[in-house]
Amino acid sequence: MAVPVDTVTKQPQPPPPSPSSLRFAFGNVLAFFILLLIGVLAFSIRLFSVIKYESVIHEFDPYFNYRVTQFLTKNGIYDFWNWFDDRTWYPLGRVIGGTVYPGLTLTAGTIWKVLQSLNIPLSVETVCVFTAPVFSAFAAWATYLLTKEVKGTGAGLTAAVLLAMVPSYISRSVAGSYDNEAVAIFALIFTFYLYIKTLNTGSLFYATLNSLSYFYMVCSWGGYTFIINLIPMHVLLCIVTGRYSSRLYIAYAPLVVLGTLLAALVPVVGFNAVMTSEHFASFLVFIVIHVVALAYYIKGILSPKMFKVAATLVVSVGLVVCLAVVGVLVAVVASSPTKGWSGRSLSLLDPTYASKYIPIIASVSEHQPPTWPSYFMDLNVLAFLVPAGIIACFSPLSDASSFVILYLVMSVYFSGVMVRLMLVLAPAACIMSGIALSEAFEVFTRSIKFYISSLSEFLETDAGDVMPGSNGSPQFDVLKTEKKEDSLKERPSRKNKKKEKDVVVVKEKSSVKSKTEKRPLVLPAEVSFFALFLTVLLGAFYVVHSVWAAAEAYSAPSIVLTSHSHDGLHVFDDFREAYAWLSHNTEVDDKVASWWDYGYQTTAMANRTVIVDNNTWNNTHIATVGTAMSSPEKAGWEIFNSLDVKYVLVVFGGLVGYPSDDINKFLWMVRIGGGVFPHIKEPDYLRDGQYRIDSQATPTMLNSLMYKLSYFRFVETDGGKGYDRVRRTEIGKKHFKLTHFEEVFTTHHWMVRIYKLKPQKNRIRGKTKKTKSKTISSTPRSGTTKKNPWH
Amino acid sequence: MEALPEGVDIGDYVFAFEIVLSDPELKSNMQLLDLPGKNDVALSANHLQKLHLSFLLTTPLGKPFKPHQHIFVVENTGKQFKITLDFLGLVEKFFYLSGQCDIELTVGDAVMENSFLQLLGSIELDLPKAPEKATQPPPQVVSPYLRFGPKAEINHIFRVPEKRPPQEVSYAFLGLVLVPLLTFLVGLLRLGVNFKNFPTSAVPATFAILFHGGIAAVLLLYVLFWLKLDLFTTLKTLGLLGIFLMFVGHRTFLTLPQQQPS
Amino acid sequence: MAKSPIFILFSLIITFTVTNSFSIENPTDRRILVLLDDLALKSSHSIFFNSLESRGFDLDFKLSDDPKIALQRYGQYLYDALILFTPNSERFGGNLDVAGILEFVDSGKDLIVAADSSASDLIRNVAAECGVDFDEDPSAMVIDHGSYAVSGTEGDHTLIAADDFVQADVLLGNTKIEAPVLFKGIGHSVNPANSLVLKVLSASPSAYSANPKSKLSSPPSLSGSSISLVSVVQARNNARVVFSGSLDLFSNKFFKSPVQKAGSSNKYEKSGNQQFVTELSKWVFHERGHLKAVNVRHHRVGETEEPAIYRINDDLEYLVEIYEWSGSSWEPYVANDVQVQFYMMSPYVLKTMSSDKKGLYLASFKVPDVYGVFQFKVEYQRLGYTSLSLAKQIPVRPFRHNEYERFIPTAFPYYGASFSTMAGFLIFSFVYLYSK
Amino acid sequence: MVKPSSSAATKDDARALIHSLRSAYSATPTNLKIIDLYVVFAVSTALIQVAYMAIVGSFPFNSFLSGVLSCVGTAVLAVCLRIQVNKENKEFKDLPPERAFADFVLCNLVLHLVIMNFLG
Repeated sequence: MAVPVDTVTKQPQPPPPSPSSLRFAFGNVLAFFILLLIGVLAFSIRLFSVIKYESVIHEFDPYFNYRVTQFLTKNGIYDFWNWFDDRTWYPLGRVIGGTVYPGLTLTAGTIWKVLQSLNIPLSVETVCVFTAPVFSAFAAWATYLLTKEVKGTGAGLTAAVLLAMVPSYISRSVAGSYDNEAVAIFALIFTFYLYIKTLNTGSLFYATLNSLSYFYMVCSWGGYTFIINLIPMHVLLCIVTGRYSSRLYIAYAPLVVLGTLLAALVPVVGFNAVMTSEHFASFLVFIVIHVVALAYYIKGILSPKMFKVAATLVVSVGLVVCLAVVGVLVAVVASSPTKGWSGRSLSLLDPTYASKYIPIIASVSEHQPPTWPSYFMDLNVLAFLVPAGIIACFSPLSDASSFVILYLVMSVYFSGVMVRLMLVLAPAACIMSGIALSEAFEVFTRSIKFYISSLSEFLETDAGDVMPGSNGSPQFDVLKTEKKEDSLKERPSRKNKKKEKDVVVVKEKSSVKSKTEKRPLVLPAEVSFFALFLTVLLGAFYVVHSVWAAAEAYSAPSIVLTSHSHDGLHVFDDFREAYAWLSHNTEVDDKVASWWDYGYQTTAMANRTVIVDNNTWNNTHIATVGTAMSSPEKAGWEIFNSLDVKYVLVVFGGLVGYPSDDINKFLWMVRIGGGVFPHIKEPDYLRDGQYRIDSQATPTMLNSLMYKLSYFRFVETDGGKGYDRVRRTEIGKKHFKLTHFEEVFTTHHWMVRIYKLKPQKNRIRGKTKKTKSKTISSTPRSGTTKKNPWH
Repeated sequence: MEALPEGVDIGDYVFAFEIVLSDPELKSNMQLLDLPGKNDVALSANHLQKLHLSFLLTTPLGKPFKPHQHIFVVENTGKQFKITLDFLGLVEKFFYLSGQCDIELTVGDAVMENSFLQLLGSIELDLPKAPEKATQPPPQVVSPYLRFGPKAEINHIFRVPEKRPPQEVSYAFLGLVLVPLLTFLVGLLRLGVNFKNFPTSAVPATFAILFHGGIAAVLLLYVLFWLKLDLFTTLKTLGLLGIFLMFVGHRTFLTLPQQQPS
Repeated sequence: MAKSPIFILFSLIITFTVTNSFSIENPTDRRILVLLDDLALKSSHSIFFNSLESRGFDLDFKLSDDPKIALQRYGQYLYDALILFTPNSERFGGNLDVAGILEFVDSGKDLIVAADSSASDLIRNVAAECGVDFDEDPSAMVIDHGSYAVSGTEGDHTLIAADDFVQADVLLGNTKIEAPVLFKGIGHSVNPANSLVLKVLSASPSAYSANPKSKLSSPPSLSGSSISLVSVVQARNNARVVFSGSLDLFSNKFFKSPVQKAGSSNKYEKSGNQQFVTELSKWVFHERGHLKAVNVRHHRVGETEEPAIYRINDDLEYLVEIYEWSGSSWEPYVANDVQVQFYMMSPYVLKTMSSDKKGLYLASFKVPDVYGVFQFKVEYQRLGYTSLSLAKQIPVRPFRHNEYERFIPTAFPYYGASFSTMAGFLIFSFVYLYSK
Repeated sequence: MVKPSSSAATKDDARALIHSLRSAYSATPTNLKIIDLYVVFAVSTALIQVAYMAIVGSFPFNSFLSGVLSCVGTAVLAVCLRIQVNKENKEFKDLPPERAFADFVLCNLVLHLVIMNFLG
């Protein structure tokens, strides 16, 4: 089978002639500096949010992570591990240590500790803000390593630079978005790299590293199941396609054992690592690979005819074993309620699952399937380069390249299910595009070289010193270096597999064919130049788009909002205003109820106890809050009062036109509430199927607590019209009083409104109406007619 | 009428009383009852029937007399001299509650000395099922004495721990688990292992010993970790041992004679 | 391990709500404002007033239309209690109105309202706000041909000898009221579902409320024992109010007059009014039935200091001391029905506390094996007593990672296996390297 | 030692197979035999534990896991070592056995650390 091109470079080999070895060293140094630049690029392109806004933690989950990190830095790891948080999910509380993926927190905490020990006084918040950019630089380097394993240095560099700028990754890792994905993507790529590395070298050392980095991935993100399913699939693929090698065994078997053990160490995963179906695939393949390995071994030591006999037996035995195991697994799976799959992973397999069964999952925007424009928005030109990359991977098809292809295919599918998983697709796309681009450059440059072969030496040498001075766009640097790298790489490979050379060339030629129009191996120079120019143009376009995305689209920290209007820039800082009010004007153990989106922020910024938060682990509890919000005022008051709630916080965008406010989320509250408490019925809130809050709205809607809390005193803002700027309509019910709630605070732009629950009445009124007039009715009253049914 | 007390300045009241329970199809059953007698009537009616009650009250001189108070109490409810109870109209006000109703008659006036409250009898009503939107009957009145009473005690039921097997089994298997180790040793002997390969010269030998001593030390450290140490001290020590081990191991492997049993 | 400061913070947070009428130390009222329709009442009801003064209250008599009536000055209430003997006045002098009176009550002050037939809207509204509904027919009186008070003169049976008292010593004193209470006035009804209002003196089953003068055209709106003659209200803040349908109930005339109930042969020299009214006034002015809870504390069994957080399956003790105000001092409150709940959305443990007859109540139980933020709740509401409601928040955490059971005999084979593999590895590494 | 011996097939085939297997195996060098013995030791230990679990139920599940997985891990790593030091295996010409053994030791140490941590 074809040994991947690159292993050649690290094998001890006869010293090549001095000029080439010079270039060789020079190339490595150059590659190193380019990588450095890529790192800087990846880091700096994510700083727009800090420059344009401020160094602040972004939207929702990051605030929780930030709070946890603070706790960690204050109380140490063991207390963090055993942290029972009674500030959230009142009165249930939450065992943070056991329900959180600690990777991110531990990473940031460690960085902070190291900096402290170096007497670099950075606040925890600063560290948290800049964790994501730093790790995206690491991710770029990991991509370089991975792609290098697959297709060589040139492809590696290209892929790295692409990943450094890919918008979909930027969207999750700008400075301040302190979320699991920030480190998880690095861990993901690095794990894959180590897997490939082990696969190529077959050394236990890398296998160990591999399982360790898998451990880090498990610590960081629930997406680790992607790894533990993808790698077995690849192993299976290799076995089925007859590419089994003992290196495959070494790459896989230790990973499963060590990886499972290590994963079980993470509290949040625990026994799930062996109990839930997401992991069964790996065990199955584990058994299969042993059977196969045994078969190969026996084949090795037996004479062919004897092997025939053995094969039948071994295979039969193996089949029996497999069937037995499959039976066991099926039994286990069938016995477990949700067939052993957690809701999120089920919604991966069956895209309609979530919307059908789990409104909470469906209610999160990032769990919706993506739209086509979002692919172009997040991947841009990569989307077109990927097919070329796939083709390039098929020539020649090595274990590594087959793995990358598999990775791409799977991630494409998953990203089609959830927008969020576009994040997993991005690296694959970058790798593919990197391969494609570098292949293209290789072909073009080689053809140019051959065309002016007489000048080739000169060109290469002075390209070296033209290089550093050349124009600033790192992308362009790389493009230039491509030809060097590739041309350099040609020599050694040509040198030591002479016999293979022609094959390689033919293969490349085929790939060239598939990309460009049918031509012999060497393209005419002008075509090459033109194509080269076009490709550079493509790259430039990508750079422009990425920078724009980083600067405009993805750097808004949703906690502070800005809007440009004719009279300049408006800043809406209502959220922090409200949270500051809470933290200064309420008792320290008061309970604040809001829809779960704002739970994390309330606990982190206002330091008050909340009923539900963004970690939506208890559907019933959320449904209770949803029911309270969708009930009439009195019922809502009773529900909140039973939960010891003192304050209710609603987000209202109607005044300034902030679209993602509670009224727009209200239907989800109704659905989730109705899912558990059937007396809440969605149709009651819809006027013939459509959601409206104007005069056509249903009485249930107009009397719901959420409506009242949102629109209380709203008419006073615009002189009796009550025009909602989000819904673009006049509200249905303008003048009403609150009997059980009193408004205590409303932020400057009315975006956050805080209400206090009134205490229970001191006296219980009698039945008699207050008789203002002197006329005293002697007609029997409702109460007394109960007593004499004759009137 | 012995119920009437003696010395009435107005005289005896002649008293005639009847209850008629009539069905819609006008076949009615009438009961006369002599009032002070203890013969309570027990009737049963459904919502289609009517109940006629009437009584005549006269002075000894035979003049009819109309007292100030004459109240039928049906579930303490008042009613007229001569009355027709149309249950059809009443189901609403009875809140569709079927069951036993007492019929009481109160007759009183300032000039009467023998004002009385008399149980006439009971009537068994069966009324139709309550429709959805019927007004709910008033909450059952809890007497204040009960309302303020103590509540029933509640005790939490704890999870039962998993049942443990007898310890003998565990110990037996502990022994059993150690058997393969012995067999392993025996097997090694039967394979005729020997330490010919052990470095003979002093320096490599010490390194070799140090190397394996290092491994043993690490494993011992693990055991201690399991027994009492916490993770961080373990990792620190492990780091030191690891460095030592790497160095020694390197030297060992350098000096290790290549064994090529071909 | 260092305790997390958050938990320490929580241990300090204690929701401790004992609503006392005035000062914790001396809940008995002192200064009482008496509003009268005319000053004649002052003499005609002198016995009642004297008894109050003799008990150390200082009364301040004012005519209901006195323009200088003022309950509070500079936001401070001038009086601890208010007696309204103004059945007929439609409005008060000064700035006192219904809202003012209700505010007075809501700030924990006490109130005695005596209505009469043709009670004014003012009185009716005050009553209705407190859950007492007087008969709306202005001319209606309570008539009872069954149990009227036998007397020579009047013939319309509106003077009632009522003896259907509520059975509660805390309200009416320990000595049973033998003689019936004379009552002449308007009846009222209370909503049985209303847990704050209580009928102290109710009419007999044969009573009904109507206009004695006119013929009874329509059935009376109130009849039978659902008629209440005298009711008391204890608001949620333990302010106490007495509503009487009869002003004469308090009068010297009724206090002194002998009473005989119709149909019953035994005659009493003196009606029960004086005893009834006196005892009731003791209650309404917090000379009786006022509880306070102090020294609420809890700790693990065998420890003394209060932990910031409990662990599941801990054994704990909860202690509270309860005292009753005797009018002059705090006496230990002795009862066997004080209950504590360990509460999270629903009571997980509800236990009757054992008491050492000196006011100290103790309950000890095992923390449920459910973690969360629990509350110690004592909701003590007894007939006539001020309600105690104590709530104290305490989180309950699961086991720490190192609190689980270790070295389980069941797992010995597994331990053995792990160590044997380690040993095997050591041996193997040695043998493998050096065997030739 | 090798599975087929326990399988039901036509007698003579099986016998011939076993015989040839024996002969083939006897050719393997001692150090590989040591490894095989080691593997057998680990696997049998694992099997005994599984049997025990089947009897008494999986109560201290973490202990069970670590017990069994330590054996399985040991076996797997040993197999990896065997593959790497096997002279017949052409793929690892460039990997010196010392390096292989060092990796093996490292991997084992990591494995046992995790085991100890998880044993409970």
